[in-house]
Amino acid sequence: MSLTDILTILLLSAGALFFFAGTVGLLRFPDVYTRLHALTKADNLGLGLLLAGLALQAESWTVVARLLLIWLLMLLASSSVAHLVVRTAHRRGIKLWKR
Amino acid sequence: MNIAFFYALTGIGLFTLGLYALIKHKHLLRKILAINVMGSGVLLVLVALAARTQNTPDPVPHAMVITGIVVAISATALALALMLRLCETSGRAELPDEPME
Amino acid sequence: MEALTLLSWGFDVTLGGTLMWLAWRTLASEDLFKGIVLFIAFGLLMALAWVRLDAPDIALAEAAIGAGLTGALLLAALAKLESGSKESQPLQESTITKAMVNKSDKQILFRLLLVILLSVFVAGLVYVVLSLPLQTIGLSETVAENLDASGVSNPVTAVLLNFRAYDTLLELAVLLLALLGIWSLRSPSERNESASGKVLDMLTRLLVPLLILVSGYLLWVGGHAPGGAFQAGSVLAAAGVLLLLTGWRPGVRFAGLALRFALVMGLAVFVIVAVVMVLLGGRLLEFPLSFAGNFILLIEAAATLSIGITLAALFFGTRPKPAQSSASREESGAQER
Amino acid sequence: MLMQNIPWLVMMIVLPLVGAMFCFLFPQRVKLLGLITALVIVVSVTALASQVVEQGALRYAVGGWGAPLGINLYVDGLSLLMLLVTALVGLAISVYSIAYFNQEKSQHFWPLWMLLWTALNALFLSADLFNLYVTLELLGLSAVALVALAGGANALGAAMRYLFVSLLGSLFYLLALALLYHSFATVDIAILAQRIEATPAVWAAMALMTAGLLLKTALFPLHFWLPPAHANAPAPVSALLSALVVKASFYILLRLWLEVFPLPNAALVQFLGLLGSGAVLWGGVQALRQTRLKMLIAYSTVAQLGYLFIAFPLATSMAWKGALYLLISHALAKSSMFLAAGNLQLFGGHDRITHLDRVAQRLPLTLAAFALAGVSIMGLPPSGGFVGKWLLLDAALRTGQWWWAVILILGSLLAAAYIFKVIGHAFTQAEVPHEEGEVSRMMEWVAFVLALAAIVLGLIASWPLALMDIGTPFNSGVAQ
Repeated sequence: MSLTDILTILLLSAGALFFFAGTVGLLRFPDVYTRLHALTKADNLGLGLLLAGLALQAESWTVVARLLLIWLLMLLASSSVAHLVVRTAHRRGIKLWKR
Repeated sequence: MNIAFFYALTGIGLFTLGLYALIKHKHLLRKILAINVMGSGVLLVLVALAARTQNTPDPVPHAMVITGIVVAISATALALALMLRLCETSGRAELPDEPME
Repeated sequence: MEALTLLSWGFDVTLGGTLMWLAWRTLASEDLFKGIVLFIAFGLLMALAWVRLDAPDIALAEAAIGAGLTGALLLAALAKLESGSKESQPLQESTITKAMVNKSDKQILFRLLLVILLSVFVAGLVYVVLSLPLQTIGLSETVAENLDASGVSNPVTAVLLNFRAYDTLLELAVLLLALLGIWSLRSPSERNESASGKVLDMLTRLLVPLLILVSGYLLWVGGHAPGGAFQAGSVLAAAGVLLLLTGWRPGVRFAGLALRFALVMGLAVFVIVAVVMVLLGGRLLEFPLSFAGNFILLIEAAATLSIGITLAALFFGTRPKPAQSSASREESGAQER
Repeated sequence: MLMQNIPWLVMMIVLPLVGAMFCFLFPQRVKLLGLITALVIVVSVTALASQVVEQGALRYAVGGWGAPLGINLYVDGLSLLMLLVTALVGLAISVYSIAYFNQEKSQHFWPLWMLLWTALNALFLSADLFNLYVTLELLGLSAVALVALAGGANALGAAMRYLFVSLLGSLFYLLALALLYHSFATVDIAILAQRIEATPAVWAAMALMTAGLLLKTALFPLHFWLPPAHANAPAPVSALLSALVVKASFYILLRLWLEVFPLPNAALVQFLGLLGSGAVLWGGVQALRQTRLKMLIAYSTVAQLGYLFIAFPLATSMAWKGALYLLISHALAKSSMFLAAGNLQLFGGHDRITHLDRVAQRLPLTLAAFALAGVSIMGLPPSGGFVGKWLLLDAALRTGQWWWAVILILGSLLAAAYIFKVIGHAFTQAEVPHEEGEVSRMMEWVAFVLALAAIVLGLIASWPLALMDIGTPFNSGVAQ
């Protein structure tokens, strides 16, 4: 179990933890706005850690470049999709949750 | 009972689930979903059993399944367009009640 | 490594179980929108199952076509369904099922009978599948032997575009047929998209060039690694769908014959190459050994373009409105019955 | 000489496909292109027929790879006759459709019709189970799109139900194909026939495939989708469906039961015969009760399909030839009937049988066509239907299963009843209150020529029967 393997396991489990946090946020939060907030934050970071862990195992630099491209695409897509969902929700008049 | 048979049984399960839903539901969109689930089930059976070969899995079922997926989306697209047209003319998203047998 | 097989078994059981559970939730959910969203998730998990079964080509196709495009088609259809029913009469699908809550016992009996019948059906199938031999060689060896004569090194592409190319030819006809059927249902009408915000425009402006690049990459890589015409075509279709969502419409010149020609090109190139082989004395779809790779790439390139445009047109739903000038010429030609 | 070395097998598939693409590309000249393609296909069928008669059954490896890996095309007497009847009926329907559809509908009809013709030709030529699946899908989707062309609410409802039935049948077929492929590592019919043995997988595959194909052939308990689909479709499309599309899945079932599943199973075969006789009786009774002409003809199709399944329990080569003969003459007669019904509906604006007498006097040629076609459907002596029924009767009596003969005769009586119910209106005088829709002479002549062909088929019985023996498809069958 070389150093990189240990690092990979650490990164992957951290990533998994963030995904778990995102899912808990999705289930626990009261309205669409806070849920989206939780999801985009936690999942993007989780994915970043996951891909970092995988990048350590990659044989060549092109694979690392592709993993980075996946992460950038994911960031771009999830943030703009979150914006679109929130815009539609707002248009449909879903109120912000107040205590 | 290796991985091939396990996914083949999942495929059969999906097929039957879809068949039950196809018969039970009256709404056309649900029937179309049911047909898609059944299609995925059959394709899963086809590829799962291909994983029984030793090293590389048998590529012929893989090519068949890709053809199956494209045929499935063509059928789904036509079904959806037909359903929308039927809704416009008959106002209901269900099949007209059974004609006199 | 006992732990590894245990772990992989754990993964398989959860994946299989989640697939069944998702399928059941998709089909039994009371709200249609939830059903469709669950169906898209089901499609993505199916892609995972394909990867687990060593079928990366199918995983690509499933994710792009099975989950992505089918999901887009379903959501678009649901939106039109609800907007349609709101104007005529508020057909609330769920209220109808609630109204039938006191289902007559005939219906319960019918459902019970159906469940019993289906469980016998499943039991029979399970017994039959388990009776199949544990190990087989299938056709993988024959494919491996003829692989170098096929002009490509990816066995699935070899089967799809050389050994069983005739199936793929007919399948392109099925795709074209679906579009013809949809266009015959409705006269060309202007589909007005809701005003897309700046964010969607920006996203599209960034993603579409990248999608076209990825589509070209998938087309090229199909020769020696998972990829190929259908996967590349569906990525191109995703770019088309994104463009259509932002309200982009094909230019006036492009809406008539040029669009029809682009749609038919994949099938046309396939048939032309096949017939040329027959004229040169070979058999239908028999590629000469030295040029097999180039011919396959040529066919795949044309097929990718046609598949991409056809799938995007399937999403669009009706024929694009031909410009007034050409429309009046076409209409004048029509003698009303 | 030139005619011989062109592989007409290939032209049969490529020509309609190219025709479909041209019809789609140039909608202004779609009628001309469609007619040219139809004529060229008929020419290539006759060339193929001469080639097959000369060289016997042909096997053609697409792509040059050969059976287990590649796909084989195979043509013998059985598929040649199906191709010939498809070409004949197809040409008649093409000529009829030129006058029937306006320019706007034609732009949609012709490409769909050409793709359906491609599917039919490819299906009758294919010797590969998965290839048959793709042709079945192409056939089903194009038939559904053509039914929906009529545009009314009940046409769309019928098309929707037809689509679900077609997809369900194809899924059963595909599941059975998966079981067969994973038992014998091939989907080629000829190789499968050598490797087949009675494992549970084969029994399940046989049951699933038969169920799927019976659903698509609309045999008696599974016939619910056929009458609305065939009655509400435009006239040339209903002629097409009843004459050719429904027969294609029967052809596959016949091919499978003759070559792939020749396991001796008296129970299943008797069951099919039972369903067939149920179809004959139920279809006949329902046809009698119909008030709309096209529904009557559609139920007549359900009944006539029943006859074809009565050949299964008889299972001698004479019985199979009788069923095939019945199939061909039904294709000609039924398409002529639907075209005649289309003329009557176009002229009178409705197809209620009770008010038919106003229309019948104005269209003598159409009613003559209907009557001639009725002669073949009833199976009266000079017609092809008579030859088919005679062969079935002879086989039934020869194998001592006399009860099938009783069913055949009862069916003929029922057929006579519902045909005369319609023709009777030709003799009652009635004035013509409504303004007539104009029906072109060409449409009437097409219906008449088709009906005449069904009659002539009975007179030249020896030639098709000889043709059926090429490649001996029948005696390798389930002959006890």
